[in-house]
Amino acid sequence: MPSAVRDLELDLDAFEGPFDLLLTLILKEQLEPAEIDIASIVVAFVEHLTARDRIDLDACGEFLVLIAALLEIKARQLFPEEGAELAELEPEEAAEELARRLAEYRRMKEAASWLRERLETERARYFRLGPAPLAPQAERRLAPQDPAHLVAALRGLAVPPPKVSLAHMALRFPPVAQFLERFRAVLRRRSVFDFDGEVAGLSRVEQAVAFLALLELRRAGEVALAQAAPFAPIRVSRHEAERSHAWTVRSA
Amino acid sequence: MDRSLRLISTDAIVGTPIDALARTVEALLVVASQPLTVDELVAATEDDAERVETALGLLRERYAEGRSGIVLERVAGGYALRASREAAEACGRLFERPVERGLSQAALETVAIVAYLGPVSRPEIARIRGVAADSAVASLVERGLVAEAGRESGPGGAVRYRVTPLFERVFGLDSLSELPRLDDLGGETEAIRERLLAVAEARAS
Amino acid sequence: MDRSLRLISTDAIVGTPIDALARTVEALLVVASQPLTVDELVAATEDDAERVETALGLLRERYAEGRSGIVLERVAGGYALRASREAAEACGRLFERPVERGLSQAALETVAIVAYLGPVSRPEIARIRGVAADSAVASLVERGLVAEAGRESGPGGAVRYRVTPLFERVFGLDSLSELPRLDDLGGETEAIRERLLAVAEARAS
Repeated sequence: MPSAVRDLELDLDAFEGPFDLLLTLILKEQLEPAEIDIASIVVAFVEHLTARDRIDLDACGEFLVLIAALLEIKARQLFPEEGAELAELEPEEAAEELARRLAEYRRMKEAASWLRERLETERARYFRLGPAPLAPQAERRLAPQDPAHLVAALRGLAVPPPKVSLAHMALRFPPVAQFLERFRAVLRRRSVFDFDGEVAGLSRVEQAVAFLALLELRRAGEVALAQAAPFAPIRVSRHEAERSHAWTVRSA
Repeated sequence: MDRSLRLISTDAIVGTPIDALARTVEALLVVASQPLTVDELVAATEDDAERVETALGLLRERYAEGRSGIVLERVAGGYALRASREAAEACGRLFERPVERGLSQAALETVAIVAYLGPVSRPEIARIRGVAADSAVASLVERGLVAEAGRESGPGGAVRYRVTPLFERVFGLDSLSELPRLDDLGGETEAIRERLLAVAEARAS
Repeated sequence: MDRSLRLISTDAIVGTPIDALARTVEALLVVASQPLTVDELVAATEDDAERVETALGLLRERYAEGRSGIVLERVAGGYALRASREAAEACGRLFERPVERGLSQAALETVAIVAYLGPVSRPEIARIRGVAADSAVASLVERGLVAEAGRESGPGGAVRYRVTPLFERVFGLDSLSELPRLDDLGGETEAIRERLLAVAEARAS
């Protein structure tokens, strides 16, 4: 069945095509939500609606849900730290703040169109960019210097190089697979564990590899991750729709 | 006012007739790469501000639009020479205009924000425009219309940007105070609100 | 010669009086950052070469040394505006840079090598420092602390460098014999050179 919303044709700076393709590309992370001008999508939809005789309530509802989701994705990406800030406001305050920003943006758009006109009226303004052809060269003058600095520079060049340390050659990276198995084992016993607690006491290199393993598990959809705030403990939980097919080690 | 008396006495001290000073000022203007302020002219000529202003007055008459192909203008807080408007077509055949390739809408909105609210950081610009400002800011910096101006206070503060003297020159502004007041630009906002209200009323009836 | 006749007839074809053409030419010259050739002026004005030469003649009279602070100069590549000699001192003050306090580490090492081991070639400086010396040497030459001093013997020998009287002045030395002694590095030039090269080789291996 054709949908008034998903087939909505868009012509934006960053995207041209139907709305559902735009959503797909954003969800597949092939398009930056930050680059999408959401107001234009709303305008396109409203124009689409007014072109018809009666209001399609189903389409409006679907549109509201989708555009709200898109707005949330974009807002989270644009203002990661500000989400919390706005969330603390009362709804009226948040609405007020939003209106204030919209008004400010509207004024800046006006200022931009004034600048565009000005650029047009000042078309005939030609002036030199860069130095004049026969301008004098700027003279670089040096303050008086101490000859002892010359001595220090030469002595520096005469110092034999230190013995090269080979300590880092001994650095061994444990295989990622080792941590994959370890985390899976923990999750068989408990549905949730705390990453920081689990890797406490390990070396920094081991912790780094453990973190890579965690990201691999997340990518495969085996676990869900939650973190209340930056640098807060990372909670790892068994993913509800745990994939039954066994994970095979592709990297590591 | 003892202006004539003062002029004579200053002359006697400095020893340079005003037309010789005017020649020195025009020489400085023809080699400078940026508009020169009265202070800079005073420092370079080692003369006094009042006499430099007098010399500039003489030169503005000589290098006036319509009278000369070289025009002396007050711009970006200083004085600079440019080509007369009459010669714009010939200039267009030989030189690129400073902002030859049209500025995109994103770039214009961004430079407007920097001009009115600067110094501002990229996150602030993004907050107002509702889209990431990175590429718009980068292109403005590359064109020389916008430059870095320190960082926001606090450790790791974001870089802030302001418009450059080139911005003022390209747009023919003596200073940013010549930008129109934002209140005066709000007309369309009102119109949009009224249109929305009209639509709502039509639906209700 | 039917010069006056020709001038009139050309005027009639092109339709621009010669003084208007001269204004356009001076406008082009004030925008240019390179000398402009007659060909370029002809292309930009869409006028003919003879009339452009005539206009340039008028401008050379108007913008002549002694009469104007802006001087029209014929240079190798064409025509360009410059500051009058009368204004040279004021221009010097305009372009004066603040005094630099010190030299970068690269410059200091390079000038030290040239002072103690000179004349030395760039390849030898590079061997001792373990990095290419081109930009360090070029900047020292530009500052006038180091100058060319012939070539190494043999065909295709590299250019060698020595320090200049300006170097001695900046470092407060009456002559190079006043350089502090480096007895811990061997004292004599040859000994110091061998010591430095030996260390450089150890560093490279």
